[in-house]
Amino acid sequence: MKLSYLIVPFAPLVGAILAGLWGRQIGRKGAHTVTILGVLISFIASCVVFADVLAGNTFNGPLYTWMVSGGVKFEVGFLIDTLTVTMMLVVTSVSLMVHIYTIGYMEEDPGYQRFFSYISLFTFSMLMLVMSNNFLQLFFGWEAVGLVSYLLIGFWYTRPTAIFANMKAFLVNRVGDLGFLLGIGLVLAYTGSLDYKTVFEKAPALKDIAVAMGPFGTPAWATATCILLFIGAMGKSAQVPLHVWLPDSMEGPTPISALIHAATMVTAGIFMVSRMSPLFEMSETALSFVLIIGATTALFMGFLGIIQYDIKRVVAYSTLSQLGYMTVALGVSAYSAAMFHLVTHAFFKALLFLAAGSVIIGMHHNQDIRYMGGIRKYMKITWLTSLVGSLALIGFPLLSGFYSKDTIIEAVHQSKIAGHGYANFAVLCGVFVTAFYSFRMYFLVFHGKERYDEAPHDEHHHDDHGHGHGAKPHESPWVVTLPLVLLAIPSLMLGFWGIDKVVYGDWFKGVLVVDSSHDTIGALKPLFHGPLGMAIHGLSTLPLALALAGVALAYYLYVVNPALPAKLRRQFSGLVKVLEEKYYFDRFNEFFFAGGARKLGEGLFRFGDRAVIDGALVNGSAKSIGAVAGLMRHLQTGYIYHYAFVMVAGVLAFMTWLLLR
Amino acid sequence: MPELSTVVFYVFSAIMLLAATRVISVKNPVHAALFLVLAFFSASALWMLLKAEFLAIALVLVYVGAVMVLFLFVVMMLDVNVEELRKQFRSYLPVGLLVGTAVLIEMALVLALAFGKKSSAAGETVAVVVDGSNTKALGIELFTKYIFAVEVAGVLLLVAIVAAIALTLRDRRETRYQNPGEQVLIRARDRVRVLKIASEKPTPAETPAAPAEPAAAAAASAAEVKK
Amino acid sequence: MLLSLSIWVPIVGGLAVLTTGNDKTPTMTRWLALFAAVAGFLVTIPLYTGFDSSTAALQFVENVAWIDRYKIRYFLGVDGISMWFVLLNSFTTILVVIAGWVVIEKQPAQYFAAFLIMSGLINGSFAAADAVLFYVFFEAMLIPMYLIIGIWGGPNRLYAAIKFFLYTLLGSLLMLVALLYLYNVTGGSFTITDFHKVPLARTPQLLLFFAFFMAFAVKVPMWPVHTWLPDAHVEAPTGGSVVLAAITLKLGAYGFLRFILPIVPDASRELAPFVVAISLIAIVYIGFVALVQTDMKKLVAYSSISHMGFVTLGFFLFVGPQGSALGIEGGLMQMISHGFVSAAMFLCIGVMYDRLHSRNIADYGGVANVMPKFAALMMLFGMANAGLPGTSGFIGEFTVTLAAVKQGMFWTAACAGLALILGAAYTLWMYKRVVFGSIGNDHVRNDMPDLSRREFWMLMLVAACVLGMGLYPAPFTEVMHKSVDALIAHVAQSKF
Amino acid sequence: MLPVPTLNSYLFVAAALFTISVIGIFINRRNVIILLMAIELMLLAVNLNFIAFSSYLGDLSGQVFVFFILTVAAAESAIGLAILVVLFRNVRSIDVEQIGTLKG
Repeated sequence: MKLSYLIVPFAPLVGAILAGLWGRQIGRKGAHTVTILGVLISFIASCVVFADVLAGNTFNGPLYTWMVSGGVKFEVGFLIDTLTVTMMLVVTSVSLMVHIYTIGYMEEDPGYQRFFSYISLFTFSMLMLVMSNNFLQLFFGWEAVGLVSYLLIGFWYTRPTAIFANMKAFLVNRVGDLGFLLGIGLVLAYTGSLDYKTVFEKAPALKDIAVAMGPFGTPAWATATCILLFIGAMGKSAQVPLHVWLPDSMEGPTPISALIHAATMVTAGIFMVSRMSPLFEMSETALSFVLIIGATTALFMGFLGIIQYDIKRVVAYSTLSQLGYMTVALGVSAYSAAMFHLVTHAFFKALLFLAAGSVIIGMHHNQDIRYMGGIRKYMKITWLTSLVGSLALIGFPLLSGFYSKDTIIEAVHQSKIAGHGYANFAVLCGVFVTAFYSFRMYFLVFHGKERYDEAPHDEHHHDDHGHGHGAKPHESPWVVTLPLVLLAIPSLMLGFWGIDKVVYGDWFKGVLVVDSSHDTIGALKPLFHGPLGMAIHGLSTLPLALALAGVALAYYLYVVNPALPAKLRRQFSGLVKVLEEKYYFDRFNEFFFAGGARKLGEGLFRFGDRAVIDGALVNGSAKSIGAVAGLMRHLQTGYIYHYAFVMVAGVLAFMTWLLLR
Repeated sequence: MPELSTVVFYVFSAIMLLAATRVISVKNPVHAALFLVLAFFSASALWMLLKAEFLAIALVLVYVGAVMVLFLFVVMMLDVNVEELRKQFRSYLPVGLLVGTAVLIEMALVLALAFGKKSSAAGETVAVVVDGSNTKALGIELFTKYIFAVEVAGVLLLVAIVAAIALTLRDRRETRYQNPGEQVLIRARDRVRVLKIASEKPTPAETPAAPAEPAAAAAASAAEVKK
Repeated sequence: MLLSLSIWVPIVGGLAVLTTGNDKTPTMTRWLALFAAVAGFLVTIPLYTGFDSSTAALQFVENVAWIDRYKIRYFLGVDGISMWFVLLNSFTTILVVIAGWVVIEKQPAQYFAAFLIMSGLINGSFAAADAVLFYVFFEAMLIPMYLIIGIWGGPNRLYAAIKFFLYTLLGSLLMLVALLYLYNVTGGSFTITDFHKVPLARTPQLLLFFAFFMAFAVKVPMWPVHTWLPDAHVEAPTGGSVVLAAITLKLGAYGFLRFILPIVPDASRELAPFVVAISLIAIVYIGFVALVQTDMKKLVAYSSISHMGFVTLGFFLFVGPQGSALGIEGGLMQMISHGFVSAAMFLCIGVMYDRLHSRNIADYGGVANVMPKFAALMMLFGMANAGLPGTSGFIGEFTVTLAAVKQGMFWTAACAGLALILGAAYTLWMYKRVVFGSIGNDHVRNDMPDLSRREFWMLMLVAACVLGMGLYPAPFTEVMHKSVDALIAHVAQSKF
Repeated sequence: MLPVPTLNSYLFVAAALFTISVIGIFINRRNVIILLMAIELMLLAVNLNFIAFSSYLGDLSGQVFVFFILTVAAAESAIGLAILVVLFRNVRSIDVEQIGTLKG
């Protein structure tokens, strides 16, 4: 155990505690200083650990024994290897950027200290999650990030939409967590341990044991476990049908949308599946399941991005879609590609979110892209960095997104497991859709006519309607733009620099296990001729063509002929309605699950508790005793001669019996 | 010539039954109580015949001497309108007689037919329970075998005494009395309160307010003294 | 000696408070009560520090004749199963005294005395190793609780008090019959460990099982004999709710481990599916019912029932003759944790009730705006109630669910796991309606100052326990192992 | 010639006494004092039976019972009379018909 391992998670925790408990005493400046310092220390320590791991020093050991029960040792401990250290770097660096950015973004908010405390606490939780060497701590981090996400989505707790969204996020995540918990239960039941190492060692011998699961028959242990674990990942990484919370989570302040709901927390599911690759490799059924869910998310969530007007929601749907890509990569066993996309995505999506936040500041907290346009003149840095982010997102050659995303698409192409055809179609379509909605937003925001002075109450999209006096946009302060620039750098270069090392190199060797029967990355390896070669090759492939087509379409619709989209919208109003209702997932959930639970609860309470148990059984027995007593009371007249008469009658009866005996 | 004891039995039985009849039939409750005393006396004589001397004497001393006198006291103390209570006396009589006759006949039948046959041998003579004093034997029995029951009976009597007193004790609210305990405990500040009353000011605006306060304070202190 | 102290110090303290207490000068009374409560807690601490966790036998034993004629003994002793509850109870008493500090204006001396005496009696029932002694303490405890609900309760207190009393009495009378039967079977002994050893045929075991089960299931309370709890909680004063939820419910669950499992192991094994089924009903059914409550106290009361479902579930996870140590320890941990969490929840509701005199969720809204400190603490407790890892509420639910999967009862675990969702749903929904949002009405705006120092430290004390236990539960389970293992080994043997 | 009294004779006397008191209860149904007296007479009849049996069967327990019955009867009449006094104080009557307050 090295001290630096401890410093990484606990420095942000200290910052969070200081800012949270003594926020009033240390003031705004104090709060951001301690938390940024904490994360900075953590970042530096992560770099140190990174260098250490590069030198070949990995670590796997307990910190302390949390509990021992029934012969099972529950421990809290760290596993430091290349996968962990990658995540540590991503988390701490993005978190550091977001911390700095927040100084500018939350400047006027009364809950300043609280906010810093939360995001530092989040950093701690996320680090505990990724550094864990066992399922217990993984679950601990898993729920802790969920808690902070809950707190942060509801940060503006007076907004009804925010507190609805945070509850929804927590509950939907809990549904996933139930699966996750049961998965952990199956792991424990058969391996008798929660330690990754032990579990992975014992797993091959156990994988085909049938697990009795009632209506679900008797699946193999590996399949059941992996699917259950993946259900947890579906909740956290917002995969269909547990994705519904992510768009609503945009009610939170933008910095956390960048940090939690784009870069780090939502990728916890991807990380977890990668971490469990030795298990997932044992079950093709589970992998197919992963693949199909991922492909569905990648494509269909992308469609939703097309019709959104809220700048943050567009980015949110693009996040959903990209998470789908990562999941697809997991499904085809391209774990390293998934992790690589996770990393690049973390940077460029954080960049996009922070840029969106910068736009929102510049537009005086207006988030509707219909009332933006042409602001590249006013916000140069934001504009350029956004462009970088968008290009990275659509997979423009040489940018980071290109390398990670193209590898995924190629890997899907190579895959042979069930559902690969559908996935292949979905990811290719997704490229076009991604390019279209990304640049739709880009053009609407930064190009075209300046619409920032239009009346915000205008519901329909009419360019020449209403002329309110919106203030001119302005560039954000340096604390906001600095992180943008710092994030733009990896968005530009990380792919080029990392593709051969991370995906095709030995970086994850021994950490991510791939079964040779479906080793898609291995199949791609001979085709890979260095990053530059890949970029040149990329110029002639279908994905780039699709991406460029998407950009071109967006350009035509939103710059050249801006009246057309409204017309199209009317023409395809049925389709648009389905998209606007997000495929009716929310309606269904609200009606069936939320409403159903309330109805059921009401029914059980009124009928079960009130009527049957309390009414019939408890008060019923009391009442029947009362009724019997009421009857009996008529015998108790209080007149002695009545009693005497009864007594005499009794005596007479008794004596008669004696005589006749 | 019959034995003396036989005669005594018949005489006292007759007296007892007659007295009992009078108890339930006389108008005046005082007379009823006195007849009750007579009935108890005769019963005690019968008990003597049965060689239960201790109980016979106890019946006279304790029961007649104390309980019956209590009856008399109560009857004489209460100003009962007897006429009112005896209004429907005659109308109740047939039912009573009917029931009584039925009981008597049945009892007689039981005694004559069912009971008499079986215990003919045992019922002929008074068996000698103990040699010597009946009182001594009863005492030994009571204070050894039945000691627990005797104690319970004692407690019962105690409870009866307490209950009777508690029931009849009258808390007369109109009588004045002192509670020395409270008198000792009282302190000066509970009784007397020194109020600071602002001296009258010449300004007319404040005059209505000024007297209001002392008046209230005085009322308060008066209430306290009363308590 | 220690156990006697832990029983009699609070009782004597309570009597002292009762006799010296004067309603006109409550300050003295309060300090005296606090002193007695703290002293009562201090004498229990050596129970933990001096505990020998390497043996399953009873420790700190005191065994003298009490009523010799019937071989009833004053026999005290704790093992790893009961030890924590003595401490928990004494600790809770301190909380209760602090919670009622200035709030109780009506006859404070009698109020504090009732709690102190009850604390001693509860300690007695956890420590008793003689069945009659247990029974006496177990029943005597009802009296102060009855008075607390009946005197200091809400408007409908008499109904609630009588319901509470009759419900619990109904169950425990059957237990008395069972104890007398066992007295005869053992050939004249009331010692509980003798009961454990006596062989019993199937029919008597089943009958005994139901007799004990009635007594303890009502106390736990298990579905469907739970309806006294919401009513009692709603009407009880804050302190009453705290003790009721934190401690007295535990007595029922404790009875399962001390009486039912070891005395009638074969019946327990045979009827385990039945207990598991009604535990699951409690968890799920009550979870749904809690969701729709409009009264905060009722909501938390129902959530208590749901949480206690995990306890009974954990106890009865049998596969063949073998019980689950994980499940039993999980159940015990759930009991301890629930002691903290439910106490905290009721204290929180009490804090709000003291300000607005309403328990209706609809009367609140946006409390976070005026009481930020309170909102933060209540968030912590709410999360603990929803079983968030890192808080104590997580351990029990986690281990019991794992134990169920481990025992091959996958669907049992899945149903129990629904509590993960339901618990979060009702807690957070209440939290959302009460604490979040914009200020609901003028009463909230004007009449709700943030926590006073007393309230703040009181809640911080519990918060420390909730977090401490959640982050490092090992010391809690350490002392249980031997006793739980011995229990499981004992239950695995047939008594026929 | 008078027959020598046997156990049966005593039982007959007691039965007659008991019958008289039963009749007394019926015909004096409104006067509490006489009711109490009738009850005393009933008890006396019972006692007579006890003592007769005790003597003729040679068992002292009967007399012990009588002793206790006397005790109980004394207590009963003391409390009964006390209640009577309180009653009279409150309603100025000892009429049973008037005592109906406890009837719900």
